[in-house]
Amino acid sequence: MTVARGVLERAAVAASIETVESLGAVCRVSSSDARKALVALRDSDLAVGFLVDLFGIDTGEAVDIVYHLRSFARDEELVVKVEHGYGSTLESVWDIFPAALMPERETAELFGLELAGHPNPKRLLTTDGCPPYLRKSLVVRSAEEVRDRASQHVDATSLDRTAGSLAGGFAEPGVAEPGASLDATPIPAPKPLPVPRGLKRAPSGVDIENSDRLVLNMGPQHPSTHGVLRLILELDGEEIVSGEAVIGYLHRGIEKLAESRRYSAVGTLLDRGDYVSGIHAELAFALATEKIAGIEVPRRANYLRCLLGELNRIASHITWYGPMGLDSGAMGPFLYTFRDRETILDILEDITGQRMMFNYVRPGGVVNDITTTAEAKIRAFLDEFAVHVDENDELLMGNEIFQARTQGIGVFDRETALGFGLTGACLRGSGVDWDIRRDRPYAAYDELEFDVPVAEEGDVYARCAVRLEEMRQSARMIRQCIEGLPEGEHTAKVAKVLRPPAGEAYGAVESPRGELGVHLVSDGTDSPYRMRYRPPALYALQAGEAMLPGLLIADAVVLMGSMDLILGEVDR
Amino acid sequence: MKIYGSGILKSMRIAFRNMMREPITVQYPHEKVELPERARWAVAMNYDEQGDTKCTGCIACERACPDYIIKIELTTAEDRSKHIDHWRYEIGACMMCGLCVEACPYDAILMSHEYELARTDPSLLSIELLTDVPAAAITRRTSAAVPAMPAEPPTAPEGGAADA
Amino acid sequence: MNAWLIAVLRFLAALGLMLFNGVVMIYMLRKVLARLHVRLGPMDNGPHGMFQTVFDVLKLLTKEDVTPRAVDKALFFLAPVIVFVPSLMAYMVLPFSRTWVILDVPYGLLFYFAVMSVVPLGILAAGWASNNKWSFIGAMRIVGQQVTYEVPMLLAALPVVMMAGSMSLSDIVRAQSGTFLWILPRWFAFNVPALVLFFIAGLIESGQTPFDLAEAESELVAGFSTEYSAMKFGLLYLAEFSNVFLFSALTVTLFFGGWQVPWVSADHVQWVAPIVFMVKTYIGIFFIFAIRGTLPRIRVDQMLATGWKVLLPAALAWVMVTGFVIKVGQALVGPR
Amino acid sequence: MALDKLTGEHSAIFIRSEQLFDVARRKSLWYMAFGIACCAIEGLMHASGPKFDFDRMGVFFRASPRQADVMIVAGTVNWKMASTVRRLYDEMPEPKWVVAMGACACSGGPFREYPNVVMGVDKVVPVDVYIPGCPPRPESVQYGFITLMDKIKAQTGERLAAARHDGR
Repeated sequence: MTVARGVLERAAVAASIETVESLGAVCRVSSSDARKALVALRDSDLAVGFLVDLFGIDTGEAVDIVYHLRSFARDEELVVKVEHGYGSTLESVWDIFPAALMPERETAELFGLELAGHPNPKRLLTTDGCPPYLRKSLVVRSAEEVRDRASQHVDATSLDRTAGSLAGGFAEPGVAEPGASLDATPIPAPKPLPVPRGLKRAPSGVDIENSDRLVLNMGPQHPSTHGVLRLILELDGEEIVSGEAVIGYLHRGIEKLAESRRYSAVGTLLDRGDYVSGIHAELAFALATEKIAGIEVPRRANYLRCLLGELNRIASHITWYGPMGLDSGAMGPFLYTFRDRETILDILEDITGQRMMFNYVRPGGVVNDITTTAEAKIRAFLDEFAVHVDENDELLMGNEIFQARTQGIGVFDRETALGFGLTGACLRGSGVDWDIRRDRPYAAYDELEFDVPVAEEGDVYARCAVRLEEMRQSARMIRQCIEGLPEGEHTAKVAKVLRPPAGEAYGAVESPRGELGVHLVSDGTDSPYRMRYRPPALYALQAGEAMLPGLLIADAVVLMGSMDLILGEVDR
Repeated sequence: MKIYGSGILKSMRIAFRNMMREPITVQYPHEKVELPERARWAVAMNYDEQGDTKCTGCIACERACPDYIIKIELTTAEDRSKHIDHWRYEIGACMMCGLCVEACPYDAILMSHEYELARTDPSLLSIELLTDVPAAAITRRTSAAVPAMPAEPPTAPEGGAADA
Repeated sequence: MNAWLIAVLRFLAALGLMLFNGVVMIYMLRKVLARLHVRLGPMDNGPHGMFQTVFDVLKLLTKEDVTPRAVDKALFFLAPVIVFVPSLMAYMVLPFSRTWVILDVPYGLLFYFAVMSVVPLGILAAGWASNNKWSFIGAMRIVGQQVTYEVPMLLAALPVVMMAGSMSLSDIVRAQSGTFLWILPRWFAFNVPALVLFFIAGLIESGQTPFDLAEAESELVAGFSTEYSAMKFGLLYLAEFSNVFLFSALTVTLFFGGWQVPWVSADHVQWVAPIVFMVKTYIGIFFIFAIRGTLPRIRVDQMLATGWKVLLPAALAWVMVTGFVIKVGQALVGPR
Repeated sequence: MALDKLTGEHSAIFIRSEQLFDVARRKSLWYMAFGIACCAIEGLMHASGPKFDFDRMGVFFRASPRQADVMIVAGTVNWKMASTVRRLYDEMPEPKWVVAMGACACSGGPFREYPNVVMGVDKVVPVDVYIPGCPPRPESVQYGFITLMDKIKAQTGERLAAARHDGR
């Protein structure tokens, strides 16, 4: 904290710094000094080279833009808050932290700010004409309104076919035109990071009628975009000249709706955010709530959280591995691994009650204790899985065709991976040894033994190899959890309608896709004031987008597959 | 030395090995998977031995539901006994999270194992579980016998932080 | 009997066989893939789902035949026919037994290659006429695929021609009768490199995994057939399976003794010969489908590299080696 | 005139052949692989996976809408997505059916408070079968398809009855 103060003083930035227990050092700087402060913090000996998250909080009078930074070198967290008036201009920091590219667009549109200095300052999640949803003044539909389905009249034939198109956007005067090159608005950056070629020019700016190139629209309905991702590719032959990811086809306001849910019910929304690994999202929220409310979680509950989390991690990695096989054209891996996933879902249903939307981890512990039948099923599964995982390894990873398809494709070096805010297996595939389970232990992970697989190459194959090894490690942890499950309560005593004191906290877990964080602001009522969901898949997506130029269509499919995108999480 | 193509042959071997394994398919309409006890599907009414509803009309479930899918319409008589006119359940929007069952202090509703819910008529997306029945008296509480269910009435622990 | 009537009957026999094969093979594909993937496959419609494909065809017959506004109408209608007819013609030269061959031409192998090289033209037409970017990319890939497989495939078949001394498929089958080294059947399959090269080139030709680039589902939605619906799509689909059958039948003819049963004189198997031929062909199809259900797809540039940098030189080299061995053999033991 | 009575759209022969073809339509429902959200994992991936195996019932996936009979809307439709859903529906050839899978597609589900979410996909395309559940089990989806098959059968029955009535 004192270091941060010194750095900011040297850069002549006026800042007030306080330490929030569950968050780290919080610096508040003025909006004119924000870029200077961030550059200073990045290049100083504090070396905060990693933007964890960027989001806004509507305080009622203004919008606080929060830059959550991390220094891997000093293992420190730092939060920079900048106040912006409604409708004011948010100056882009993407040239300082490329990870800010998409979160900035999202924050600007959802809080009704203007975006300056951004290479692609368009709406990200919503269509033109949508109000800034995350403003506190905008209220969601009331109970009466949602019960009355008939009230919403839509003439299906008159649907605007261009809704969701890229025309328009933030076309206010003074802001760069959509697709305008970055060079038009030069921003002095002291240490430029490697700028990916694709960012210079977005394909939506290409004049299709008069171009020699083919502009291909991949998605939102496409067999291998894993949901409703839309990629606009500018092609020269089959080679991608530039590519742009368009998202928001699944934007359903999880962050907004959480503000009107009780603390015990927010988990139901988070389950549907990252819908293949619901336990992790629930856990991140529970951790944040427990930090604010100061709840001590029983040991057995921690073990159960780990157990279910790791089961869920295998299930989630399977939904990556199978479709990864499909993307590369192999049908077998998909069906062989889904056999295992069925077993896992069976176990999860036995313990939690549902196959995918568990609503199981709550602030204070877990809802139900483990059943005896589930225990037997887990043991049987582990024996079976040990055989299957080796088979799967050989089936795809050992296959020369798959190797030829994936090795050397979509390489992120260490710098780029950190710059784009990659976390999880994508980051470890690029040689950064960082795992929240080990480096910021939560639940019972400090008592479990496991290895963190790391690969140096940074290509698609490396990411696949890391994930496969993670499955083995998860199986190892599940065995430890089930053997060493301590006696005791499965939940702490928590009020039925939880009202944590006013405060702010950040809870992060290592979800199968990376660092899944929940930044929670409480105001003392029974529902959160603001809940920010840090989506690791969004950061993976923008990194993947930047990697598109120079690849072939087939590579693009494999690259996006290897980033393990879940669009529910990307769009929220 | 690794011969190019050996990986491909190994893949084929694994495929054929799997071919020898028994299919795990459950032929659904003809045979069904047994659901675990905790499985949560459509909300159903729990009745006591006489076949009367246990619902007292306390609307704890209606308030606990995050989706506003439960709507209980009550009329209160002069002797403060309640009469349930409609117990509306909008099955088409239910996410089967079980929060209503957790909230119910009288064990009056449960998550059934009924998952064959498909219907062709949109008006059936909203159904009534109870129509025009007298509500159970508050004195007949059965929750003490079911330790898994939280025992307090929903209005009791308002306020207070986690330590309450 | 009237020669014209015979010709028409023979043509109808080929057509019937082709349609029958298509229906059976689609059912077989679904069953084989299901068993490979620890599932059951079609079960409900008919005993073990046997009528499944029949229902599929009936349904496709009655679907709305969508012609998008922007397509090149003439080509859009013609393309399925251009794809369908060559594979029907290629059926004519297959020797099902010593006498059961619709058109016994002395250059049967050449006829096969000549006819089958028209198929990619039809697919190109389909992709171009659809006016759809996915179809177009699929069609472009088919062209690349054709220049990749044609030459290596011909060259890989050349050792067989040299060993049999004829280009007539019937002669090639006849040349594979008897045994050598006392027990082994005199199949050209023991010329292993030729078989492998021919098989790989054939997979490219019939567009099967790992070379199913033209309709790569995960990349190009449905490739060249994206805009086709109803029976036009049915024809394209049927032609694809018919090409697989043809390729498998040709492999059997060239390398596995055709309709002959090993160690049994050809005179004794006259009546079961067509059945033997079909069984052998379907075993080949089974392996092609097993590969389809397991292997990933190769990338388009890697396929071109495989064709030109691996298959072509290897096939050329093997032609020379085989020629040399045959010459040496003739010098040592004298001509057969 | 007489010929028209024999083979016209309301003739018994026409309806009889329709009935025959309806068996085929019922038994070969190819769906379009069009997953939007969570339901896609259960309804498309698991249902066609090894344990539940949609292929058994002749339900098979095609990637192109031109070759599909059924559209399973598996997930939340918001206003950005709505036009795409409508467009894909228009691209499918007749006869076509729509299955709204899950609470979100039926009525907006847990997210219907949010103004950006369409309260039920039936506001955008006509829906034949609604499958409640969040997400429904793969069996629920298979039961939904059985319901759809019954509906197709009933539709033809109605037309046949109408034709008989006309003929009289």
